[in-house]
Amino acid sequence: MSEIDEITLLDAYRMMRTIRAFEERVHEEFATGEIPGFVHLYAGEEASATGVCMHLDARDTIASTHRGHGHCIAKGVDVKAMMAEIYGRGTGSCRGKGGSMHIADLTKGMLGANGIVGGGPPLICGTALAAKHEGAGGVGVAFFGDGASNQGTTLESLNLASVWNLPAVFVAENNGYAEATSSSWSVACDNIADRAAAFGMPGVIVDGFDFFAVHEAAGEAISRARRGGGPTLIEVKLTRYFGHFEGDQQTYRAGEVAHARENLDCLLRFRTRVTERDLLTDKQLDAVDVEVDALIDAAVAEAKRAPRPAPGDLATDVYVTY
Amino acid sequence: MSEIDEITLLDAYRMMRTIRAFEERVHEEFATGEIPGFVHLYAGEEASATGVCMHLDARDTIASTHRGHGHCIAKGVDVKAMMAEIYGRGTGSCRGKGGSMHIADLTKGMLGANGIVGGGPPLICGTALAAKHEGAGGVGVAFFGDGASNQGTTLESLNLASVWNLPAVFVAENNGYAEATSSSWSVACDNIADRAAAFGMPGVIVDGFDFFAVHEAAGEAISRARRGGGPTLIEVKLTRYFGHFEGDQQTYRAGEVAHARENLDCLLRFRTRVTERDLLTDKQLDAVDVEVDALIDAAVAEAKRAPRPAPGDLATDVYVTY
Amino acid sequence: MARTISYREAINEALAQEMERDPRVIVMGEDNAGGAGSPGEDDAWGGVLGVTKGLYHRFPGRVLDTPISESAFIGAAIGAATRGMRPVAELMFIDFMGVCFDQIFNQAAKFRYMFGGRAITPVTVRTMYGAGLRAAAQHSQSLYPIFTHIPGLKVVLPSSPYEAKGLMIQSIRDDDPVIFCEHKMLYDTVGEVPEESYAIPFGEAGIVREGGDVTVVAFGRMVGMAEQAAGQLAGDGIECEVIDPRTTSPLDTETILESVESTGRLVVVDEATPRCNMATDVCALVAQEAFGALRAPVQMVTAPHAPVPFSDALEDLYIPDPQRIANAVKSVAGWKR
Amino acid sequence: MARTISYREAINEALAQEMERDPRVIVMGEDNAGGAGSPGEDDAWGGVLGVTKGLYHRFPGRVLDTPISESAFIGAAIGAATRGMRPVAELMFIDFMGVCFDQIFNQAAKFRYMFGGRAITPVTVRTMYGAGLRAAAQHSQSLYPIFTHIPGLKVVLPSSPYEAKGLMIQSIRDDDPVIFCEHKMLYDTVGEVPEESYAIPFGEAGIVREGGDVTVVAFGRMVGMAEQAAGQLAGDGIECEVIDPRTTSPLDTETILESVESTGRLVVVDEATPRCNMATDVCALVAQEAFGALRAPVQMVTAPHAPVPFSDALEDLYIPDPQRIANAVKSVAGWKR
Ligand SMILES: Cc1ncc(C[n+]2csc(CCOP(=O)(O)OP(=O)(O)O)c2C)c(N)n1
Ligand SMILES: Cc1ncc(C[n+]2csc(CCOP(=O)(O)OP(=O)(O)O)c2C)c(N)n1
Ligand SMILES: [Mg+2]
Ligand SMILES: [Mg+2]
Repeated sequence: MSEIDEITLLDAYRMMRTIRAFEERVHEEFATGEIPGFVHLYAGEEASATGVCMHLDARDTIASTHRGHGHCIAKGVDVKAMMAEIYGRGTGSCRGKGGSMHIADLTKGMLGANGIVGGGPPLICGTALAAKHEGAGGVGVAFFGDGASNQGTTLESLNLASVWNLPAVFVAENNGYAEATSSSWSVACDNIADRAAAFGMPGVIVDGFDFFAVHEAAGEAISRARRGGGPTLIEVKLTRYFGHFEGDQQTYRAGEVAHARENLDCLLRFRTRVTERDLLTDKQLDAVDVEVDALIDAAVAEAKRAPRPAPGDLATDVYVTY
Repeated sequence: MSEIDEITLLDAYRMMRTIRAFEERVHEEFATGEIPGFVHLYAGEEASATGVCMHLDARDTIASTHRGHGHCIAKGVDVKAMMAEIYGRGTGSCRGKGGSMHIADLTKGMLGANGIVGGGPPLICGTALAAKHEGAGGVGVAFFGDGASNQGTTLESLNLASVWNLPAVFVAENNGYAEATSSSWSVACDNIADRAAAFGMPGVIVDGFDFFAVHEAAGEAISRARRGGGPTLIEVKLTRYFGHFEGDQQTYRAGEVAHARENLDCLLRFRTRVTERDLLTDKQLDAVDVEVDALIDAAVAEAKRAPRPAPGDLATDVYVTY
Repeated sequence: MARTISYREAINEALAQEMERDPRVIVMGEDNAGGAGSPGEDDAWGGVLGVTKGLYHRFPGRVLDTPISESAFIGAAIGAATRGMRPVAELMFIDFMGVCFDQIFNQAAKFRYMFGGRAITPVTVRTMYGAGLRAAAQHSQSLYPIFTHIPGLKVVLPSSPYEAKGLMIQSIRDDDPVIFCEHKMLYDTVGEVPEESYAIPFGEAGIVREGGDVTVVAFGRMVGMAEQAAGQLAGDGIECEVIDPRTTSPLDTETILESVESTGRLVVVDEATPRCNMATDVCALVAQEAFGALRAPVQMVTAPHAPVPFSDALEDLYIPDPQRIANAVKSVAGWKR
Repeated sequence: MARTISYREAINEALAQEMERDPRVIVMGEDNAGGAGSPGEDDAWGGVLGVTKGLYHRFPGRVLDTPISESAFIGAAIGAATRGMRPVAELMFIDFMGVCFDQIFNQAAKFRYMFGGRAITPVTVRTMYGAGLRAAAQHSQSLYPIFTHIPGLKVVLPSSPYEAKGLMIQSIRDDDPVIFCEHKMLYDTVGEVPEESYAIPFGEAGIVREGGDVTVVAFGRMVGMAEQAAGQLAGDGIECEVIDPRTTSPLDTETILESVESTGRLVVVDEATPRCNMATDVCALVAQEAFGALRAPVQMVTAPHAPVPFSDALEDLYIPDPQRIANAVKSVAGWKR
């Protein structure tokens, strides 16, 4: 932990805090009825996206899931454009055509949230392949959930990545549930990380409430991938703070969330750790909070004011040429 | 081995010998140009289908692959109807509509050869589920190849079988190749059996040239399944004697086949073992050979004489009612 | 006795009645039993939109949860069907067909033919289709033309609670594989539904409105849109015959052709994208079989050749609506060579 | 300079020339490199029917073998395409689409739209379709109508070696995802093909025979069948205009409509099964857009609504042939109200 410098620590905190504030705010705004569609929030899982993406740069790509806001923010997608997208506005990341489940920014190496469970891992085999051909040390990271770890497309991607010796990292975010189905039931082995051996790659388990643990494990996997050492499967154990999607009453897991929020929360733990060890001050962190909250306020305000897509956009952007 | 009685041993020999004679004969007949389509021969792998299917009865089901003749014969599908099917005749198992890649007999619990790699394992989850609901101790067995062990549909079926605690057995027949692609390259772990752990089930490796080894391992897995103990993955290591399909020149594996035929052949090993231990006599076995050869001769002769399907059959059998 | 219930309730009731009647009927899908047994949860989810809710406790051991592995569990439903069960598997959104299509179209659909008529596979795949929920490109498609294309499948598109119940009962009893397509925007629509069990036969269209000027064939949710358009048009003196085929495979070609023989004019309304869809299917049928009666160009009212957009501003334009249908009807009603 | 080469060789040459020209082009598929490096094998397989043979040693590191996991490697091709590569992935038989369709239709096809126009995905999926090889129900389908249905995909059906080369070159250079459908029965057909590199634009039909009596639109292998039929019919005094659209998406509607405007008669020949296929697509188009010109019912010549049978006795009946096409043409040529 001592190797992480002050600026990096502040960046990490800002990233996690931005995700949290973004998600808490979308949760509130959704309740007003103004945000349409299916929205899956990432609050509680911030240390995962952040711990991984802090290691990534312009060479690198990530693929995400239906629960994609955190990954997008961590990979540098513009927060205001994201908010506008969630509101279905023409100023959104996808000009209002994608929505929460499809926020993407290819210029940032962010291949998209994905409405298909298990949709991302195959794509990351491809971006990792492209990175390998390019030879500049780029890596591809696929984020996916415990539920997705049972999908054949995910499993066969692990094998392909290994066979092709790709610079890829597979991050299984095990938040205990796929919708209302418990991962302890749906995943037939003890840990998702145990599946790594079936595909000839190392498997690692990390505490997803601990930024530092994620950061360290991801750092190792990513640098091995950059060096040509092949893929890794990292299982991050964590909890989502909201329902599967907005509207889910969560009757299936009474109490769990409150416990996690109070005792395990990644932001709280980060703050305690960095202030106790005098790496950052509460004042520094509070300043970030203020900055972030202002950014989110502005993002919401601008999104609400932004125009909807024009009728003429309906059937454009289907092809480059047709 | 001593538990296997004489009649069972003779049956096993007859089964293996029937498969061998069938396949050698199809190989010859294919060369004459009279057999149409893609034909994948099972010669060399007889101990696998036989060692497994000797344990099965009318409650039980199997699903097979493109290389399905051996599994069909071992599950009791009529050999003459099979041959007629391969010739595309109206008297065939599928009345000439299926051909080599789709021979089936649901009345025998044989769910079909299958032209789709990885097509069988999901289906066997279903027959095993039906058997479980029926409660009569039936099991489902999915045979598949090393190539198929990389297909997502196969992998996710292992998980489902485990999660549902199904009376299922997964038999991975690792003959070293998927077409011309070596399994040592395409399977990212050392043994396919290693994948069992990823899905919470036991994994076993057996020598596929040794009927007794297969028989024992399959017996354990099947009786555990019958008792409600859940699925098993068995990897059977073996070699196919002919090309991937008829017509394949096999330039990619010079010498391997001759070595296997001379030193490992399951029929030769079976004969040596049962005669050395005085379980069966050469005379008994020779009598089976004569019987089997006559059966195959008759099957080919009848197939050649049999009528093709009638034009009116073209669009029948699509639905039960429409 | 009929009472007013929703489309969702109608499907649920059909499932319950068939499960009651026939022990071979089982139900499976993601979160069909999800959450059951947890503290705080007194029922299972009954699927993401609750269509199978209430069945879990009522039919112990016959409502199965599944991991997210559609090939495996849809395949399992198919395999179980070959062994005499009558499984109803939920493919949550029809958009997810891409991860399990092989089991549906190469396995279930082809067994009977490939095996020379020696198989029956009475599986029902329930699935949710259609736009309108702001669910964007991967959760809003109307992919039934793809299933309709495949020989060996039957494809069902109930347009009302009454149809939903009767067609679901028929689907379960039918000996062929059935793709039962539920429109997500119809779940909360209500209508009169008999309490008793009844089956609506496949391949028999409903004539939801009679009229002599223009034949309007509409599918699923579009039936209601077409009825609205017909209502408006009646005010303008144009009488539409609105036909709801109920199933796209088999298709009741007779009712459609007969109607066109008398009206001479055809509009087909299909929520699917326009290429190789049901609109082309019905128009081509009529142009081949009833050309002599046609007195105007056929008209297709469909979604554009584009994925479903997220923004409400675009999605509302994407879905065929009564206005576009009325315009199409007017253009053929007034057509002169 | 043109010489006579086969359809297989034409595709191979197109791949080689594009790989030469553009280092971003890579090729992948099952056994594309299979067997390479084994003792006794001096080349790689180049795919199961050898279409990519010879490329492995010529372009080191750019011809990739794949495990049997179509979702993963087709998805990988798509992912690589988003990063500037121009991958050509082989889906061995089009029948196998069912295990990887999601990556094609929900990912590649929709990226551009879902991402608001901010993506290009220049991937080419080469795949083998069609009946005739006695390969039965799971290896003989003509599933291009399904791909044509999907907005965001381009679908290519070369009918000759000349088209195969030019359309493959265009496919690789095209910035959209392309499904390139090779008919397995055409691999050994030969024809004149220029040695130089050339691209045939998409959406521009070829008029392979001019004629004023009946418009015959045929796809892929059916183009040759239609030409044969047209040859026979010319003897009977019926002149067909045979149109080869080359691509089903985009479709050159203009050429088709113009032809029907002049002939007033249309026959469409499609090897696919009859529901929601290209025959319905083209017939519906014409019945909507050129109704005023139509002087007879449209006719569709297709496979039956059945899986492809194994036995040669049935398969030969299954595939549309010149005789059936000629009969259809005659029925519309002689049609009287
Ligand atoms: C192929 C497919 N099947 C099912 C779904 C519906 N679905 C969306 S999210 C989800 C649960 C995913 O669980 P997990 O992978 O654990 O991710 P989490 O939601 O917990 O982040 C399901 C079943 C889908 N989108 N795609
Ligand atoms: C989904 C799918 N992909 C590819 C193929 C083509 N194919 C048929 S058999 C085969 C090799 C199978 O290898 P393996 O599973 O090891 O079985 P084996 O042939 O060795 O018995 C391939 C690639 C197919 N039939 N289905
Ligand atoms: Mg989860
Ligand atoms: Mg093999």
